[in-house]
Amino acid sequence: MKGWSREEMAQRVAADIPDGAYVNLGIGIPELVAQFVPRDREFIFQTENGLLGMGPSPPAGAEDPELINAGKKAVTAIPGAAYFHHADSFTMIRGGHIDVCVLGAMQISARGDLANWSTGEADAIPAVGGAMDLVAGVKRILVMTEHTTKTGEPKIVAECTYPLTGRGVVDRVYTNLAVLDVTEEGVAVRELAPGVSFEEVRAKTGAPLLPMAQESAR
Amino acid sequence: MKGWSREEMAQRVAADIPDGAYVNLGIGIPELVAQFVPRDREFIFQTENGLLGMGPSPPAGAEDPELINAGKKAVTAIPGAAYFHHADSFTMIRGGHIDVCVLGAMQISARGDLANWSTGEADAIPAVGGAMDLVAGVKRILVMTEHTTKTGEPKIVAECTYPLTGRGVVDRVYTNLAVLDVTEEGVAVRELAPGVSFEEVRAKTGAPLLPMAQESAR
Amino acid sequence: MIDKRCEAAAAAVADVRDGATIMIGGFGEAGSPIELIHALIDAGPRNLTVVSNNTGSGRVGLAALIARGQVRKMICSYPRSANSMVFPELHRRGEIELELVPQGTLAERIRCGGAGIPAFYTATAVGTVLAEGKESRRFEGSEYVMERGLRADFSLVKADRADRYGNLVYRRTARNFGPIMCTAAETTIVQVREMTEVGAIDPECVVTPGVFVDRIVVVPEPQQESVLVKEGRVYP
Amino acid sequence: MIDKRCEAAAAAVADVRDGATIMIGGFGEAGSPIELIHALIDAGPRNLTVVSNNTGSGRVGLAALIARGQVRKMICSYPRSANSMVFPELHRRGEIELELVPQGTLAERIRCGGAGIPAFYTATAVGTVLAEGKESRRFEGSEYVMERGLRADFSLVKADRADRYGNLVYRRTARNFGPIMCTAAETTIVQVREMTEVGAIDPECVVTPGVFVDRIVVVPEPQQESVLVKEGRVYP
Repeated sequence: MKGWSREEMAQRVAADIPDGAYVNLGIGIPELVAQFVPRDREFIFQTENGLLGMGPSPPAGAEDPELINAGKKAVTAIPGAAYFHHADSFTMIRGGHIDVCVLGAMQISARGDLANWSTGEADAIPAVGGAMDLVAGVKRILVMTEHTTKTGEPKIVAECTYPLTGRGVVDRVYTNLAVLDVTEEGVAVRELAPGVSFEEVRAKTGAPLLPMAQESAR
Repeated sequence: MKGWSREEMAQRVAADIPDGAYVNLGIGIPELVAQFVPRDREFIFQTENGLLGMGPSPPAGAEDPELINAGKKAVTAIPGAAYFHHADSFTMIRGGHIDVCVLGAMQISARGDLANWSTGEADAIPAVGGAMDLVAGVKRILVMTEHTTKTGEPKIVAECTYPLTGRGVVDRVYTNLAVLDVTEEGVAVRELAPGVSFEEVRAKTGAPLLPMAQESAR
Repeated sequence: MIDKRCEAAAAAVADVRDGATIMIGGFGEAGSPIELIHALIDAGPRNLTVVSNNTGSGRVGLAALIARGQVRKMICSYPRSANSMVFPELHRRGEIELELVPQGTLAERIRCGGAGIPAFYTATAVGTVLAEGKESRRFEGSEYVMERGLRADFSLVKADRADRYGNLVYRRTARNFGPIMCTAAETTIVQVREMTEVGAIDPECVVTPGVFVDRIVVVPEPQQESVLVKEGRVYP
Repeated sequence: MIDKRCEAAAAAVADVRDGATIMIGGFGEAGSPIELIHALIDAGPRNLTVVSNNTGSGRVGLAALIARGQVRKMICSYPRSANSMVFPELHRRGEIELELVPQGTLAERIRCGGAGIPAFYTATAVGTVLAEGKESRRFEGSEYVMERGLRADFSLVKADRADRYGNLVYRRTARNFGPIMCTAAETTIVQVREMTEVGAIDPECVVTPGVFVDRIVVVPEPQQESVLVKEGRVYP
């Protein structure tokens, strides 16, 4: 099959996260990353609603409505976990103590602007949650998303048209087609998914791509 | 004996503190207040180094160097006490959650300015501790002090000459001679110690006193 | 003797007046003081400003308070969710105001309100529509926006256990906004699952010291919002 | 596997460089990480800026670090006490700088440094010499001064127990500045009385979550400053 599945994307993201990292996973696709922690590494997952050391979903029937993640789904706590209140939780986030945050995206600009919280439509009810705090405070922001929208529009664009979550905050983007870095010079393809050509990625990207470095093509 | 002893002053202060009050006692003479809690009342003592529910000194030999008050003396914790860190402690103080603070004074001005932390002398090592936070944040500031200095100078003055701890912060002053309120109109004598005349208090006070109301003379 | 226990939720919220600002704990249903909210619906004050992370779900709890038209304005970070219809509908009709605040900024505004800090600076929301109209300022070359401390007339919070002094412990991620909201209101009202003897809570483990709590209501078996929603319940 | 334990205090402080800013926990001797301070004396970095509530007593611990001339500047609220001679003497001779900060403002500056907040406003010190030269501003008719968040290169903190993740619990009033200093440094080094198994600390009672801790040194029987002072001990 051409390109990466969501699970393969999650695995690719997990492979880039160093041992011992403190990680916050956004609601939705990013949650898959927790299933692909490499065997020789330990990640500590933080959820902004007050838990460090979040574990996997509990078995059916063992859900506790008072033990949930930021997406309000039932989770578990690992041995060595800690509970804390919201101000302490965002001390971790805003204060730069979380190493990696993996988020979904509606749009990413060539300069690393991220739009992932609102379509900006007049009748939409805006809801931001902790997204703006995460992109402002977490050391490294990874975005995990399909390369294009359901209607085939590029998500990586010259300028975001949706309301921003943060300016110049994205470090790396993992799509079904490629891994791309936001660099000072522009968007750089670091890796192509199996069967995907640089030209295809370029065609489906709304921002100029830097020429692909020899060593990162494989 | 003419005037009040320190113990009587402490008793007089304690009598003015309502049941259920959260109270912070300054280092020194104010600490005596804890010995005179009226039988039918319960005060909760806070010490800014991280304890709510401070109890009396431990018996000799039972001191714990990790259970101390703001004056760094050994204390105890009552059942129902709570320990917390310094930022949380000053959330209580700065946030207006402590009802009463009893402090010593070097000078009190007619407008309720307090000077109690520094002589301002060039070679003195200034040390402020939590005094400025307490006067800025605690709801009611009571001062407990001898009416005059050791050399007979008034401590209640028109303007403080020592560096201020806070402006317009003092509510009531308890001296060995009288109880005085800082009011919008000026300093008012509320009560005279046994054998002490209004004229004597006036003579030993460096600020004008309001005429004594009939009902408070006794 | 200090004893902050109230006999009933109705008595605990009886002095909430029209136009009051109320902080309501909870992240989704976790930590939502549903019995206190229902008592507030029964008490009937209107024109309220409510500070809460979400806007409730179904037609119970916070969503029911909003549905009854008692809330003029919501200050929150995430006003919609799977079963949240009441707020979006009223908001589209222009019948309820929304002040949208990033979650961490909301938490810090509440904490600062409780800590006597009138304003602070944060990098959160810089360069976004949520910073529009706000004062900004550079420190060490980076841009920040100024945010204001937030206080309320009342906080309604759910905790797990209390003693008569008001010392509180919470349960798991139901802690969320509770401890900071306890600090930021003139009057803090807490519902707990059980009262414990003074001294039963380890002083090293007290999460909210009693100084921040005014009234305690015991609700031994609190209702669960998601169950009520699933059953299609409507309050009152 | 995450394991933040260091074999020895010497190794834990070995990369502290000249000119570093160091936060040192403790209120008087309670919570003062005396073994880590002695390791810092042995390591010998100079020109340090030290943030600590006091300046130590006798000629051990923090007072010894100052006596050795390793500290250029102290940021503290209460630089003198009964047995504190070293700092006052050096300060009178103009050999050490002092930034005097009200205790609550010091605590909040540290907390804000750890929480990504570059500045905040407080009423503390308004109208006093400690507000001179500081920006002031009115909010709702009252005057406040602006204070800046405070960060350090290293924090040295004493706690009671830790697990390998760095989760910490403290003991009684030795907690004081420890938890906030853990959040405000690039590298946080903690001495604890004992290591516990992961899971042995109740997750509801963790005071400092492990994310704030980098290195842990076990000192099963820490020395007590007041005893050393009484014995007239001098370090090294």
